[in-house]
Amino acid sequence: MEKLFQAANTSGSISGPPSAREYFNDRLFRSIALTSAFLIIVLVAYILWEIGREAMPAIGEYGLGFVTGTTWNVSKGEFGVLPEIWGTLYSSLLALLIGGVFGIAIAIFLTQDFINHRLATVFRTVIEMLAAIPSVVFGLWGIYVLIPLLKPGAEWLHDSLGWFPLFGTNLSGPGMAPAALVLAIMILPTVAAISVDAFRRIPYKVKEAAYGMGTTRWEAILKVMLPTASSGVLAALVLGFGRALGETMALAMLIGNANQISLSLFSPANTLASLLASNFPEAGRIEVQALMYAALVLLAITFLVNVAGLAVQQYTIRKFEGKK
Amino acid sequence: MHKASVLKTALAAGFVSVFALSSTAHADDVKLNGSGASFPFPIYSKWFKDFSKANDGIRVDYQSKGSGAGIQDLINHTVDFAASDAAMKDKEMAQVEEGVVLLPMTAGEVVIIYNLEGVDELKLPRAVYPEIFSGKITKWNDPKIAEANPGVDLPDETITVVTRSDSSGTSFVFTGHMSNIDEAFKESVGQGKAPNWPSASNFVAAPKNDGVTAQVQQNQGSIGYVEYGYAKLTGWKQVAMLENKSGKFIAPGPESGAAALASAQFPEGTLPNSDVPNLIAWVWDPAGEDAYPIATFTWMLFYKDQDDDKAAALRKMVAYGIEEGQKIADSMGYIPLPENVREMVLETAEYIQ
Amino acid sequence: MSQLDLTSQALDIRPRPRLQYQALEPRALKSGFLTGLTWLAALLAAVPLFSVIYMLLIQGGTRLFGADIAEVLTGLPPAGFEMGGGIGPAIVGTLIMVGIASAISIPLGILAAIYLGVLDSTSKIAKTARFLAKVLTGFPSILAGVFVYAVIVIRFGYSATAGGVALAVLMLPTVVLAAEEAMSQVPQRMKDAAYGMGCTRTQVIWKVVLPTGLPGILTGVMLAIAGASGESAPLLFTALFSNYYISELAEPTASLSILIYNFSGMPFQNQIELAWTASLVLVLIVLVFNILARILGRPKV
Amino acid sequence: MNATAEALFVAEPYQPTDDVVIDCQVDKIFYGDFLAVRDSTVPIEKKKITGFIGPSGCGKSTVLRSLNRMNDLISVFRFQGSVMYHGQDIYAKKVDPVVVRRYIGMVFQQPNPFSMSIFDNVAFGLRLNRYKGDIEERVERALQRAALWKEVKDKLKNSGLSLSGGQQQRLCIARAIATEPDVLLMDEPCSALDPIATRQVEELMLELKENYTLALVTHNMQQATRVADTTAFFSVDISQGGRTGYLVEMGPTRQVFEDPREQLTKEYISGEFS
Repeated sequence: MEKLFQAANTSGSISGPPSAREYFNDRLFRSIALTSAFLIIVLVAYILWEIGREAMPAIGEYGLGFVTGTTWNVSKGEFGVLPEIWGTLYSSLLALLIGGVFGIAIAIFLTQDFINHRLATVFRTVIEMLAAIPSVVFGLWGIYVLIPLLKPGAEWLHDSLGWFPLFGTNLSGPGMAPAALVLAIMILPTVAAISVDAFRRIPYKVKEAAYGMGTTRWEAILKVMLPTASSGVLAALVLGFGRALGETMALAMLIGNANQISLSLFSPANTLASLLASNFPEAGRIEVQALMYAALVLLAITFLVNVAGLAVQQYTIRKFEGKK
Repeated sequence: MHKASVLKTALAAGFVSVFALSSTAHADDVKLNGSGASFPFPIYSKWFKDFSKANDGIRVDYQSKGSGAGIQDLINHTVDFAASDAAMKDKEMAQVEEGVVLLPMTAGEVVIIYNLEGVDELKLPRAVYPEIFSGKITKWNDPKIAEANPGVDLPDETITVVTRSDSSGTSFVFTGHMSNIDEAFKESVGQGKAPNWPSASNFVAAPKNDGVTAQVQQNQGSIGYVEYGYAKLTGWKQVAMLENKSGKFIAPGPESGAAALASAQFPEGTLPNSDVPNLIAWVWDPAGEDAYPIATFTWMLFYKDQDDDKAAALRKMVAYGIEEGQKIADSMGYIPLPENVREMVLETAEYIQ
Repeated sequence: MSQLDLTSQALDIRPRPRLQYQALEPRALKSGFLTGLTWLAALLAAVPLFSVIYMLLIQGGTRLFGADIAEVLTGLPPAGFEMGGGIGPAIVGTLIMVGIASAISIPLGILAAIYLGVLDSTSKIAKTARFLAKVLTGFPSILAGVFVYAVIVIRFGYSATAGGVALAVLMLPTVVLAAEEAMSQVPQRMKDAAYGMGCTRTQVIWKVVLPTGLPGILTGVMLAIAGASGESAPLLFTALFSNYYISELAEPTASLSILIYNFSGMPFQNQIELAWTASLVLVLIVLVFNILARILGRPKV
Repeated sequence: MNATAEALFVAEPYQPTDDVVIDCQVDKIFYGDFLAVRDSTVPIEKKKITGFIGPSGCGKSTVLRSLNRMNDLISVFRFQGSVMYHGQDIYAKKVDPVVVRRYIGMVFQQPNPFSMSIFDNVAFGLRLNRYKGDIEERVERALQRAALWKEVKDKLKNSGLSLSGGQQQRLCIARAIATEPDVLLMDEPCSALDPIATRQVEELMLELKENYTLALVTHNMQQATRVADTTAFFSVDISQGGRTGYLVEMGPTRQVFEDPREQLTKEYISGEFS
């Protein structure tokens, strides 16, 4: 590149065109960034290829019956994951409902001046730390602390409101309720941490504008702050929900691992992820193929959930933030 | 600019430390890695720790993650030896070019534990417990149970049956025995590492022995099955006495276990298309007078031809397990191998070259 | 305020506005009620969180801060009936594998996030990569282990590196999505200022976008590290376990999460206690990472 | 609307008196398929202040930002015409906008200092261009020229964001002039400032005229009369099925304000429809 604007180097001008090295760095860095993004696509494609190849025989043999079947009988070679699909969705949705609401509530609590800044930072670090607690520990905590706590309440609810589908059966220890509650507690740190970031990124002048209009604290939060931070909060919910779908260890200990479909919060159930974790180590050749098929089903569910999440996100962004 | 450079130095430091570590290596000692069944994990890890202490040139590690995964590792050559409660199927043995040597290293019993207020002794006849575990009998005060336990006040409660949620060797042996003595059970649940337990609201499942024990301990009126060692070491008292083939109610223990194993006949001849003696034997329904009904061996799987220093180390390890290892078997809740079985194992171990 | 209508009447004949607090006014009531609800939600959420921490401290703390803290932190894992022993190799194994995973997933994740968030956020590649990253968040951890098993372990055997790679696969989506969110929130006017000064796009990123977005990026990195270090299922198929200190990266290694997985399933009191201690140590390690990252990432000025 | 029938109005070309640093001839500027600006020839004379005035949406900022290709950041931006700078058309294929922006500095409507110290903000351009000389001295001179030195000389380590609005804008000006750019573009620099700060920035512009060429967009006509040597008046043409900006008249400020050639300019100046 011959020296452009040579004449521009008038008397005092210090600026000059970027050096060849800077141009090289620029092109190099941008291509590295592009390849990294492309690598993610390659990685997911490779994972899908690896799992698909392994699951192909099972797909060929069971086809859609796999998704509607309800028995997982290794010796007879009958495999069906409908109960697990139901368990995954039901537990994750319950967890998202509870964990999401509490996560956002905590985010609001930490960022909208309910407590002083120093205390809020401590509380936030503790929350982020909790994301590290291994799910085995949550499982043990669930068995030894949560279930004994839930039992009396569950029995009372079952006896008095037995007719209501949500309390149809008696809690005999593990079941949907303890599993969903622990799952909610596990995704709480993820939802809260990212929502706190989203709230903290709202420019101060937006808060000033809201209070300037004479809003009460909560009109400001609900009508102005939450919508402005909506994309970040939604990203937090998507991440939290993703984590709930993929959770294995804690659920294997708390959900009761029974291939049943029931609305009752107290009946044992099963999820795809805990089915994988429980059966994989012992699985023989045919069962591995069926498990891989189950894995593909779980990925398909995550795929659909994210499509829905994206649509909701586009809707809120257009409605509240008006960009994109 | 200052902060961006901090980020760059952090990344560089990460890379440097990773590569520095990969350069240090010990040349001399032999490292043996094994994986597989979780049932013998406590005793194997004890043996290997003591064995490595005794022979500082050899380090042995074992990770329990399930017989199926152990067999898979052996086939994929990602380990030096494996362990399985269900030995190996002919199809699986064929997949190992180097040929396999299967040696029963220890044995154990599967016991039925329960949680009933004030019932310190529970006798379960042969006809009863398969029906409990297939969902036919659902009440504790069912006449069949009451008849075998006169004078015991059984509560009028549903039985919460706790089974294993993860597929395991323990389930394989437990359902194997019941399928042998009860045709109906064989049809409904069947034998397997992940049996098809009935999906009724009183059937729950939990992972691994500790999961089942925890559920039974937590829930009044529940019943479950775990390894004898587990019940013994956690000190759980309420263990059922089971009726054996000759009609006597036997409690689990080293003597009743050894009696069961004594009746095991090893098949003549060798493993399919190999000269290694076949040491796979099951005792689904031992006939012995005071034999405990549910007992089984568990096997270690070795490559028939292995590079020499590892082969020597493995033979030493097997010898240690047979001579020293059996002494602590009972204290850890396993059944010491009968004398005749020990000799056969030592002889067959020579095939590991 | 509601009965005061400022709009229609002429200024001088309007009633004098009552400025005092109107506690019973519907809007104030609603606001007060919601504030109470938030305090309740925060406390309700805090109860289980602190109960788990309390259980960790009671079960794990007694052993960790007991007589021989050195023995616990550096000793070798005990076998059956052995008393004492420690979790040394597991701590080293976890640190190494999380180190490897971070060395892979953080640079790759942030670079990809730069492309997604700043360089070309609406291109085909960007949209697909972002969407697939979201799908990857729901990826069950055991499958990351099985995937790395099929790709690496079958050829090279169990190793700490394979464990690191499996954790990297799990960390990547969180790093990418959190970093992208943080970077796309950097005010446009700051980027314009940098472009105005004649920065190339790379210089805009290194000199303005990364420094300004650093706190948000660090939150994402911290969450990823915290999540990965607690994973046990993937390590079962990649790093296996070892009762000794790791001497080379191509060798199986112990890890805190597998130690917890093994020991919590054993009938020996000593092992169960160590399982709780290992969980506490794991959480404390992540706390240290967290504080370090906060100090490193705090805007200097 | 009979827009297409009679020919579109095109301003009389302005005859520059001094030599021209940037000879900007805009035929058409599109955002996607929206015609934003048409037919605007605005030569920028050396060491003078050229003012751009006109109602909002008349494209004066778009034209200004085209002079240092800042609009390239908008993916759908398309420029037809030429901007000659030192005999070189900056929109030629092989011209790198980064180089253009190094020579032509810019100050934005919203003060946008970097989240760094005051010193680092001003030194940013020097370090970017790998200036080998004495940076402290250059920073001090830039801050003095930007009339900010006295207020910040003993708190250079503080964050640029901790200053007041007026101070921040002068910091951005100091940052821009630190590398002695050839031309300095200012896009409504005072719209976010109070009257006192506005006066300070205006006096600063008059001083900067000695060393630099300035182009200023403002919607404040008094400001144009106070500082601009030459003024270009833009207006909005709605006959093209949208709001398309175009140059109505350009000439010496006194002539444009006291005896404008075009009726449209007269009406705008007298404030009938501004």
